Amino acid sequence: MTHPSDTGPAAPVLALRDVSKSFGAVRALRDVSLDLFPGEVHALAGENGAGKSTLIKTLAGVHRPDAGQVLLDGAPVLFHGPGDARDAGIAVIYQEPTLFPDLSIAENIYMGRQPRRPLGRIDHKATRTATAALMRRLGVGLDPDRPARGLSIADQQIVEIAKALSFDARVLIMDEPTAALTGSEVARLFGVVRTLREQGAAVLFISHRLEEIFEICGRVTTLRDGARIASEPLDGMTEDDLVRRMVGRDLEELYPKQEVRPGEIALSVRRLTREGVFTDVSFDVRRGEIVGLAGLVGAGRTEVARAVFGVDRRDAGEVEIEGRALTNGAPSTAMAAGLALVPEDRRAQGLVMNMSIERNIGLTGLRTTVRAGLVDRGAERSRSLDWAVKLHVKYARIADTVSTLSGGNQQKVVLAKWLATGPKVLIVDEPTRGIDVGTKAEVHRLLSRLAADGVAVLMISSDLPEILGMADRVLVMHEGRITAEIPRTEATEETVMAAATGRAA
Amino acid sequence: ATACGGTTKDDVKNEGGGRAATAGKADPNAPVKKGLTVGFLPKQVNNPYFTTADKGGEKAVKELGSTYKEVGPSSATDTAGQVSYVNTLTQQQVDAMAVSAQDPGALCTALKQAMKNGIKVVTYDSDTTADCRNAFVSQASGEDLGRTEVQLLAEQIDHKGKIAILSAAQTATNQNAWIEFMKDELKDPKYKDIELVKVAYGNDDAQQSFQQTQGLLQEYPDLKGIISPTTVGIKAAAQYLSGSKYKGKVKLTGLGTPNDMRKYVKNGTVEAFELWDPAKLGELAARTAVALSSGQITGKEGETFEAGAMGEYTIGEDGVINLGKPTVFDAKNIDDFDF
Amino acid sequence: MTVVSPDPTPVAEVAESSGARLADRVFKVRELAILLVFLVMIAVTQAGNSEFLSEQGIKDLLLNATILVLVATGQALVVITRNVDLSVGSTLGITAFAAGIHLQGGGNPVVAIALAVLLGTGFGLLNGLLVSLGQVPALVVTLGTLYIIRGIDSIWVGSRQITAADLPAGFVDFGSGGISAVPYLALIAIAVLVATAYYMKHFGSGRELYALGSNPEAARLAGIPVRKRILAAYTFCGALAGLAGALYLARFGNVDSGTGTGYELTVVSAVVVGGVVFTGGSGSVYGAALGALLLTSVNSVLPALGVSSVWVLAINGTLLILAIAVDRIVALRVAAALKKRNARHG
Amino acid sequence: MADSALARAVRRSPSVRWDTVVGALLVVVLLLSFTTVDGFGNALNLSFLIGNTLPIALIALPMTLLVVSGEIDLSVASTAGLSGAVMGALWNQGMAIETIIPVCLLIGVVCGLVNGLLVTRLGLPSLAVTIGTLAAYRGIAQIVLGSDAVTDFPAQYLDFAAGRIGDTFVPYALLPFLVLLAIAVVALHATPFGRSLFAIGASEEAARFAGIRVRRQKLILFTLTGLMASLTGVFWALHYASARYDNATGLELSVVAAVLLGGIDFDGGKGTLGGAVAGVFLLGALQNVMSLVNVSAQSQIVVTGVLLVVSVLGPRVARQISAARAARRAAPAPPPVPEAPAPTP
Ligand SMILES: Nc1ncnc2c1ncn2[C@@H]1O[C@H](COP(=O)(O)OP(=O)(O)OP(=O)(O)O)[C@@H](O)[C@H]1O
Ligand SMILES: Nc1ncnc2c1ncn2[C@@H]1O[C@H](COP(=O)(O)OP(=O)(O)OP(=O)(O)O)[C@@H](O)[C@H]1O
Ligand SMILES: [Mg+2]
Ligand SMILES: [Mg+2]
Repeated sequence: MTHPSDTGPAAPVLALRDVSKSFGAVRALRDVSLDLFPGEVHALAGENGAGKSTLIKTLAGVHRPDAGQVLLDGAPVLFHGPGDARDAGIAVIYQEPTLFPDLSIAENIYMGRQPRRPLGRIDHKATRTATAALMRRLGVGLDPDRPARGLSIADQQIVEIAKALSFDARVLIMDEPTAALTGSEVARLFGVVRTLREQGAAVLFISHRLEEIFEICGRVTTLRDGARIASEPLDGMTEDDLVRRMVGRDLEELYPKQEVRPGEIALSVRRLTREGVFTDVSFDVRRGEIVGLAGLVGAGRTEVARAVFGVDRRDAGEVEIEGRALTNGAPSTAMAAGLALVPEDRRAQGLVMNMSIERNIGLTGLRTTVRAGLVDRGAERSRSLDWAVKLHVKYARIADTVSTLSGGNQQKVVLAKWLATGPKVLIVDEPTRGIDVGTKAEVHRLLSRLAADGVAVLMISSDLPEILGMADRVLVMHEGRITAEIPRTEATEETVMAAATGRAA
Repeated sequence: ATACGGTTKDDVKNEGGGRAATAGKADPNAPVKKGLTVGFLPKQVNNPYFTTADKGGEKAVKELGSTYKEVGPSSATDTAGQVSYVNTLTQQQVDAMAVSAQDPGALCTALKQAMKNGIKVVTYDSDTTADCRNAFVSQASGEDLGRTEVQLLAEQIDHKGKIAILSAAQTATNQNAWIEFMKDELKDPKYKDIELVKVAYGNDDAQQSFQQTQGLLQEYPDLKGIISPTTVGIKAAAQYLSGSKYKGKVKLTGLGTPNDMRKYVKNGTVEAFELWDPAKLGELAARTAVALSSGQITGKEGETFEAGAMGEYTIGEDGVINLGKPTVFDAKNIDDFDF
Repeated sequence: MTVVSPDPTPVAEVAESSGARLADRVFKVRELAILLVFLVMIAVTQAGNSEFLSEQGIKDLLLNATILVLVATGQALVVITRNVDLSVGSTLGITAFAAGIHLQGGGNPVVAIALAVLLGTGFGLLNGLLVSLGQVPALVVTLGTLYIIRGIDSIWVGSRQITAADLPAGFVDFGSGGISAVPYLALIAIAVLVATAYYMKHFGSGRELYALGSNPEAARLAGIPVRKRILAAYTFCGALAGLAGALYLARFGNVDSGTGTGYELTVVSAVVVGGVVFTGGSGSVYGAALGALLLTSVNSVLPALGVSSVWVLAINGTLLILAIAVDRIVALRVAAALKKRNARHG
Repeated sequence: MADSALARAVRRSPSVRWDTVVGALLVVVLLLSFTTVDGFGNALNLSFLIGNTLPIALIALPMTLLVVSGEIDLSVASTAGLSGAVMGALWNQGMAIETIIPVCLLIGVVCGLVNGLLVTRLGLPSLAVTIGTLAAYRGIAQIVLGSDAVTDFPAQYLDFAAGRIGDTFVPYALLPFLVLLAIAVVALHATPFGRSLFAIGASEEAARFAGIRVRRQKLILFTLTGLMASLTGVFWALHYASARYDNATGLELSVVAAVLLGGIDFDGGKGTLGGAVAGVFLLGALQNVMSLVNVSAQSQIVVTGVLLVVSVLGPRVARQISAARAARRAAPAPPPVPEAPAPTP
């Protein structure tokens, strides 16, 4: 379902002219130009660190360009801050959710522009009603009065989308809005986007899921190393064409699955329960096996992983690694037993944002890179460098703080940090969220190779093709229970989705 | 030696206590030396009471042809700060220092170091242990103060009823000494109808003294009188009483300055209270310091010296010099004083 | 919480009632808990000493709390923005003296109060400018201004002091007078408190203070003028400290260079006991005021019960810890109950 | 929750670190004072200066670690006071000093443990908890010792705490301090324990996900802080030959000010012990010098305040200037070459 869009004679609502932006020594954007026309959905594609988010932040008034101009309705403008851009009718969904954890969802959405009553007082009731309406439009049941704290990544993303929609903006900019979403929510979002396009809004859309770009967008601009490669209609392009523009070479196989004969049981989970969250979860993962854990957002997959690793206490049940029972609520013993967990929220859980790349990777090795009780700095550095290079992390210096990395590269650092522990059992929660196609293939190859080397892998992913492409076996969760176990040969989108929505037996 | 084989209090006692810090021989007729530097170190600079006292000291030092200087911490509980000011004065090689000690023990090491360097040390207002200074100028004998305050209050309440004491900090040495004398005075049969119900502590803080007064009155609604032997305490208590229903009904006396208390005497909250003249205290401290430096006295009991217009003073036991009896202020005489 | 329904019928309505109401109540309960502790304490004291709640007793309780309530209200605003103002004690001291000097010279009480508020506003503005423009840690900056203002105060005041005799009689009477058991000063504090609370709940800029305390980066991206708001919070806090200074003068009739020393810890305790979280974004000024009332009342309760003043400090500290611990345990319990209720299964 | 990664990145200084600046400032102050201030350079004065600064320095050691891990302990001065009071009370009862000192240290451990348990088990904010125990411990000290002032400790102990080696400027007590300092430096900057503290301070959740035993580490830290505070209390009582319940009152603010001056970030996750100790001695030396040149106590307060404000504003301004300069330089520069070699799969 691709849409030829009307790049007709209309003037661009928003445009960039030869914009450059540097962070210290890093040149994130170099002479980039871009036109956004009313009534089009425009894709922005590029590898991790190509400069997509930087471009968006420049449009949104977060960054001021070092050189070049932002044009609004053909006239140069200078946004002094995000507020200016908002007032000009530009709504933005940033790559990382930007919610106020202490405030209700309704307040989060309308902060700074609440409906007013006489004397400038806020109309709390109208705010709530409007939020409920937005939630209906997106087809989700989030309570407008619930505080944002504790929302899952996916729910946070949905609130962000609702916030952007509430503007009725002329320009809607979305930086990887779908990275944490599953199929049905994505479908719903696209429905809304199409309506907006029909109404004449301009939409700028970023995603590393190429099929989504082809589904919803009319034109695409590709960035590589901060420079624009091309701006062209998507009609007639293939995924390979797009990848070539992004990476400058051909796409490697996305799911390089190696066949491995599973060995003995490495991870065994028995009747694991956390009240109100998940119940009676039992499964095994064998050495050399990749087990996929699928389910809708909120099915409780992440919670199971957290309880297995021990960051959450379990209310009942047992977890064993190679026959050794793990203490309840003790990640350190789980690590010592050879378990690793790549968490889903890289910014809060995966990384210490203001520490260097080197130290972040080193964090999991504090117990191993030790000589005479002291940290062996040489060993730490070589371990970190080693893994940063293996995972193609794009950085200026290994001693830079991770917060200066692009989203995808941060994700790679999280992977590096855990792979460096040489785990026996690896749990990855949304391992490729926000990672570009090239690297995604790389991560998949890596997981495959690890499995071949005898590591047991449990892969949680909302990207169904990824599960189908990589897993030897698929476990499906629905409302806190495992509802199906499907062998690779029988796993299809239909069978998995049926179990995930509770339709199948 | 003790059972557990360590060093105990008894061991230290057996070593023999300290001796008075006096040496050399006094020459009562020695000329008054000029061009000395005398450093004043009050408990707290910025404290009106000490400022008045030190002004008195300054006047006397200048009159005697020497140089005056004042240093000191800005907080009355900063003992470490006061110690380092002793060190500072030692480094600056003053000839004598007059110190009002925040703590009887804490300054000792530093003061001894000063005396070793030939500096004469006089304490005033608040003493240290006797071997850490040459002489102590006492504002009034504790006995006088304690007893007269009880007498003052007893008259106001017709020798009948419950009374309480509002003191400063629980650790204030001079306060505690006075309170002991008050209790002793109360043993006299003529006070048999007076009952001392409580000693409260306001820590020389306006707000705390305020609330302690409130508490006293709530706990003992039939309280007849309060003695507050501290200028901060009496002021706060007076302010509370004057704004409450107890004004004029509950008598208040103690130690206060005329300027602080003028209003409460005039509006009938307070009948009479007492105090020594802090300026005189400072002056005597200064004159003692100069006399020590001039060699007229050494700090031994029985030595005498001439303190200018203040007359002749004799050194008492443990090197203590008494300023004299306190003045009682009431509606009749209060306007004659300004400090 | 997310229910992804396969059919597009609305589902939002369902969740509206239960979770929302309960969550709403929880927030109120938090302040109720403090109020409860307070009431129990007062009741016990009254049982032990019938004088405690006499007209004079109530008046004293309210008067004691007034000044702390005012300063805590301002502080709460600052803490909600994830900052702190440690200089309030120094500001209170210097503004009280300024008002006193004016009155001593035969000035008008209203002008004196205005002067104190103005001076406080100035220092608040200074703090706000340093924190928001410099974007530096508030703790360090305001610890710095704590020292600076205190230093300036002591240099300026020296050993001078303002005593009740220097002040117009009307002013001092105003400080201790009132309408039966309700002192005038308490009326001022209550008016300020209610107005501030209303503003914080019902005005956009008030909500924005919560937002930027909750997540400063998100606040910037939402177009909230972060610096302006922080500046406003500090200025308001300074103004209230100034007002409190003037009222202090009226209440105690006595100011010297040490007035207000160490007050910052009391204020911070009151705010924390009142449930305003130090990491910003949550809590209310009512909570802070209740915390202030609780703290000052403890100081009246213990003497009224005849507890020896030797014990007061230890009991005070223990009560403070107890108050925050109980508050925390209640919050945890309620959160657990909420979680069970909201469980998606069954 | 998620603090602004951007703001943090901006705040981070790429060139000159603040602790170096404080160290340099200390050296400058010392050099200037040696040459221009009468009475500063002699051994006696220096030994006094060091002796009077030691209590702050002693507590600053664990406080730095605590602040790096994102917590704070305001009850340290009260713990010191309590252990001094207990020391006085037991001494008055005739117990041997050799027994008393370990008992006092044990009390410090208990005080720290109570703080730690309240913070880690109940999840209470440490600022609030320790404001509470600040009052509680001081109150207990008052109950224990009342209004007594105990001064008659054995001479050899007093001499050790207040004396100096021969006629040098080195107080005896400096030597154990240096040993403790060395231990603390190694612990914070070279052991896995210290590393984990930085991670905990910067992001507790991420630290927990990295298998760091956050609560245990914090409990250890609070306990250590209590221990050091009581050690300081014992030292204080002996150094000033006076055990009173109000010993060391207000010391917590001095410690916090010095640690902040040393560039320890109260958001946690940043700072060096060198900076903290330099901050402590910078304040101590300045105070000494200012007294010697007759700067009044009031003006000294202002100087301390200004120094604190400058300590946070200074690096910020410097950074902005250097950032502006870097931007001007970077604009025409050629594309950067990453330090790491091009990755090979
Ligand atoms: N605040 C910053 N400070 C320093 N460098 C930065 C900063 N923000 C971005 N960069 C750098 O700019 C480059 C572009 O980053 P950007 O976030 O725009 O990439 P992206 O295309 O969005 O990547 P991704 O797909 O991974 O999200 C990266 O090299 C990144 O490290
Ligand atoms: N830290 C948290 N605190 C409170 N509730 C949480 C937290 N994380 C998740 N939840 C809630 O728990 C439920 C289960 O979420 P979880 O993340 O386990 O689901 P999932 O199947 O992993 O889905 P996804 O990861 O795709 O969002 C969600 O409704 C979410 O709102
Ligand atoms: Mg990006
Ligand atoms: Mg998940």
